[in-house]
Amino acid sequence: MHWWLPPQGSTFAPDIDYMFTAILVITGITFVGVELGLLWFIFAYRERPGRKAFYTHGSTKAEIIWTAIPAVTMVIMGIASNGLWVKIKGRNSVPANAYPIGVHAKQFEWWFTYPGPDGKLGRTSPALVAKTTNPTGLDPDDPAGHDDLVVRNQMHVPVGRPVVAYLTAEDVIHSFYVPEFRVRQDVVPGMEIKSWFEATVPGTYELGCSQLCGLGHYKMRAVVTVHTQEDYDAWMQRTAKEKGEPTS
Amino acid sequence: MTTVAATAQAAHAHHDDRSFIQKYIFSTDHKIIGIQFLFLSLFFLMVGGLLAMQIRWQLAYPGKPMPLGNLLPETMAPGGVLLPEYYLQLVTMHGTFMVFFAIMLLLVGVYANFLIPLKIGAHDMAFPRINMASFWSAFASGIVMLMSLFVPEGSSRAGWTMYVPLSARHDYSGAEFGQEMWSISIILFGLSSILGSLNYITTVINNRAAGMTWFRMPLSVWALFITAILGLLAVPVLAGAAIMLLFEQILGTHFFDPAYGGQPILWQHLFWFFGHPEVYILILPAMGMVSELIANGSRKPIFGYHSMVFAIAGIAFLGWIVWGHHMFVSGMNPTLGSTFMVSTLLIAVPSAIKVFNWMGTMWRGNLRFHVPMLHGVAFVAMFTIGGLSGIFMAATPVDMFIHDTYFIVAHLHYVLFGGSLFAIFGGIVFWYPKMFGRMMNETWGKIHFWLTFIFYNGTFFPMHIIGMAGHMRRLYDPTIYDFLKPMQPMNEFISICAFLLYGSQIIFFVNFWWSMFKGKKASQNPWNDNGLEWTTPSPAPHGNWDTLPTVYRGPYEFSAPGASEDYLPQNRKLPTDRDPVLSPAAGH
Amino acid sequence: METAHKRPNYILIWIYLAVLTAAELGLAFELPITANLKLALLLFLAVWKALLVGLYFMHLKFEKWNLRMLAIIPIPLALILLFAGMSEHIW
Amino acid sequence: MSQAMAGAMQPPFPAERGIEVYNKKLGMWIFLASEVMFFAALIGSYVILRFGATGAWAKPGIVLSIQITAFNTFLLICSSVSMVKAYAAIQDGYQDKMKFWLLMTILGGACFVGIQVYEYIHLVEHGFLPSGVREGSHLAELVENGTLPAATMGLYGSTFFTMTGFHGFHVTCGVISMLYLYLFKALPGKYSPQDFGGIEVVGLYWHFVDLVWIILFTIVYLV
Repeated sequence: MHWWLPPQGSTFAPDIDYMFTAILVITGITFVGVELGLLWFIFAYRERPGRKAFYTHGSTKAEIIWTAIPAVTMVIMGIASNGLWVKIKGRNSVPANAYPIGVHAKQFEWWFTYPGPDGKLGRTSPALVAKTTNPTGLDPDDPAGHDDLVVRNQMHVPVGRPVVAYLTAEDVIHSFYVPEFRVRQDVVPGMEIKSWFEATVPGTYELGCSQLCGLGHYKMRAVVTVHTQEDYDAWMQRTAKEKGEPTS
Repeated sequence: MTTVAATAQAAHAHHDDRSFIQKYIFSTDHKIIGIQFLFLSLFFLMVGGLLAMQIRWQLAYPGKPMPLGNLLPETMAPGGVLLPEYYLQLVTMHGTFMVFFAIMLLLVGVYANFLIPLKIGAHDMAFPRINMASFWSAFASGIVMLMSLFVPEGSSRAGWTMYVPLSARHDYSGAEFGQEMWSISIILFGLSSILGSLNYITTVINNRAAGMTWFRMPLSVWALFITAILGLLAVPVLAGAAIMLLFEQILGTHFFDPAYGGQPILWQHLFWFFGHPEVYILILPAMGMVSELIANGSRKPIFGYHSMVFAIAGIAFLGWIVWGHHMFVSGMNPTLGSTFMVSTLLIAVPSAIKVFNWMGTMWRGNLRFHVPMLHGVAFVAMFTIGGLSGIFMAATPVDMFIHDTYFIVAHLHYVLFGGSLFAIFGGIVFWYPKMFGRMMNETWGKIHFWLTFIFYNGTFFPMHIIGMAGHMRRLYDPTIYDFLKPMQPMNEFISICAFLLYGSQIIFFVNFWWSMFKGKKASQNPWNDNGLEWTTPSPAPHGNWDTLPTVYRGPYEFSAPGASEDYLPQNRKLPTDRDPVLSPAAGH
Repeated sequence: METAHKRPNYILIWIYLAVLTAAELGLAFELPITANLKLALLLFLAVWKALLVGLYFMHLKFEKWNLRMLAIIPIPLALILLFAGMSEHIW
Repeated sequence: MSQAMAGAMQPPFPAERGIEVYNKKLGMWIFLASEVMFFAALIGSYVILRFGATGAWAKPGIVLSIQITAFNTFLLICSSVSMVKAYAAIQDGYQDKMKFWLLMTILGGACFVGIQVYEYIHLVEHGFLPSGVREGSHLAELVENGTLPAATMGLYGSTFFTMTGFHGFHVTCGVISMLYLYLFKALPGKYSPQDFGGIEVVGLYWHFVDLVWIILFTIVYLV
């Protein structure tokens, strides 16, 4: 039984957890204050014979205080979160040296495309998708795609290196979610969305679909393996050999 | 016109010669329509809860035959084991029933209808026949939605948010008729809601009694008025979107079909542009009612009446520019994400004002813990949790992690159950004498309250914890994931609490029906309250008053110095009060 | 019954509307102006016509401020929805 | 507030409280506010979809006939004027004039609906459907030879039929309610300079429908 957030597995995790904890502390103090206050009032001002309530319509001073304090807190929180948000999802947030992996979601499986030796993903097009021969719709006319490796339900990423996932969906909206990485991004048909992260701890994790996508939503699961760079290269070579020419 | 109608209604109050059907079925009396809405929405509350119980069974004991499950047809649960397609129908219909047909009808249908004319001192709504049409289209809409569970392939399976393309195509979701019936039902519901809203707004603006100025209106009327504005402007957007979804299904249009240049995100924008004001439609009336309950229970004027009104208006205004916080990870423009984050965080400010003002109302009061007051205080305590957990989601980076997990489920139930439903229960007990002329049983009311309060927290608080651990929503079988397996004991605990919670509601329903016939006869003003509704007999007669009351003060003059009792009705004329000036054309 | 304001000349408004419609039709042809200018002109004419109908036929010009407010409130909301939806395509 | 100002543009009904606008008229304005949001959803979707479309949009005048619709627009404008003339007539107490102008409005509205139905039939015959262009139709040929863009025709059909269809539905409702007023209120002489709420309220709805058409005509047919 987990009583806290999942283990931290990416560079985002410490920042997001810090943010979470900070909000938890602020809201926790408010929560305890309000609930204790309520209990105190319930006890101290319970009805007793002969008592009469204190007749007042309010206090402008008190109201200004409890308007201003939340307002200031919220503005600070907004500014703090926005910096992190821009770093994770902002328009130009993807680092230039990020390693590209194509992630193609369909009912109810994940297909991962690895760029091969040239380090580039081939062009894909929804029109070219064929169920068994070309599950991600790689374009045979694009030379960058000839060495691409297409693997089902297994994501392999190198540790300590920014990875950018090019998310595409074939049918309905899915959502790319690895709890340990604290990364979640909906995968929308008709759009190619970039989502990046940097894994920090080698190991095996689970990738789940977190947007209702149909009957098999609950089992739309993939395994994420974080390797050291050497292991990753070895895995890549082994898989390429097994697969032969992955496409066309 | 009005005066003629008024005289006619006044005459009715003495001599009611309407037939049974006119009186109770196709009635134009706002009180009867409110009670009709009450029965309808309580029915849907029960059905929605029953669906939730099945969801909870499946989550706690995935794949095990459900007790009584073999009563369900083979297409839903062969041998009592729920099918994935039925599970998705349960998830979808639980959300739809609860949001649209239970809570929204309870708050807006029941309380707006019943309370607005009684509280502002009017004989009836501005448009009684439109009011009746509003009820019957809601009824038709509810029937269509309910029937959709029983058509071939069952009801919609796309979640109550109906994200496209899943909801738009049969080969994606596997539901055809059920999906179309969802759209049709929502269009009918939209019609009902718009007709209701325009009625409430007109009534509040034009039909207030003499002396009932804007700032002498009870907070519940303020909240219902502003809610009606939200509904008036938000629901047509949903109706438009539902029409597009329906055409997508039956005419083969391409609004949301990316293969033809359509945009799935557009649906989310339209849906949440309606959906977020909808969230406030589901909580603002509850806030208004709780203000009444707490002021009455504390025997004290509401703390900061004006700022309460401005907070309601502020929440309603901000409600229009925050819908994007449902879409932070949807692939929406991230700059919009920043904008929506700031506006969302700002909503915490008026919400905080309200919570502190309720506490200020209780401060140095003379707290009388009748059942409505218990529910009111529970509302404040639970809404605080729901409001504070909302801050986690407003912060975009944190939302990226907890979005679509049980943390969200916990949050929304803390607002909608811990908030709205507690206020609704409190409100039913409070205005029950005015509806049926009898009191609900106090002891059983208290037992129901405590059981509900305990099991409710047992059900929903642990959801925060499994949500933090990453438990996703809408999973048919969470044990598929290795990292969710350790959470199964917690899921079981939640489910057991949920069953007990549902069981506790039986007490309320029995109390509700029993009291209707056997309850203690209610006096005219059993709670010693100030509102105008307590100046007419219980139950209120057709037409409410023979001569409309005149209002001399605000609604919360409890424990005023110099008054003989600890309350001072709005219409009681003290020697120092002057009559409101009414020129023939202008009457404020 | 006396109305407090001078009744507008409805026929004149009608002529206005007809002329503006004709102008719009003229803009529908191929013209030596950029597409954006054409769009702006067409929208300008449409809003002008809509305003004429709203202000004179629906008497908004002669109503009190609170009724005018009622008519105006939905417009910013509609624009917010429109621009948020459009902003999806410019980032 | 002076008596004259308060009575501005209102029938001298018994005074009602609030903003001194009688209930029916206030209710209609509130209803129109919700109608604005309804059309905002439909028109907004069209604008957003068209703005975000990857390909070009069909040029005006190829699929839809501008001439017929321009005439239809003119017809609707005329019916708006006749409605306001009916309103002015009853304000001044001219029963016959009011009946005449109301009838003209009904005729104008009915013609508008008729022409729209004709237009729809014509479009469907040529292969323009809510789902796009029908295979093997005249328009399919135009798509093939490049006169019409293939990529956006689906959206074009979807948005066109939804927007104009719902506008047409509103016009039809307007015609029906005016017919009701004409037969059961105007002909029996129930309106007077003291009581003409029905004419004013339905008139407001009618002008609103006209106003929506003005916008639709521009952005659907001309842009």
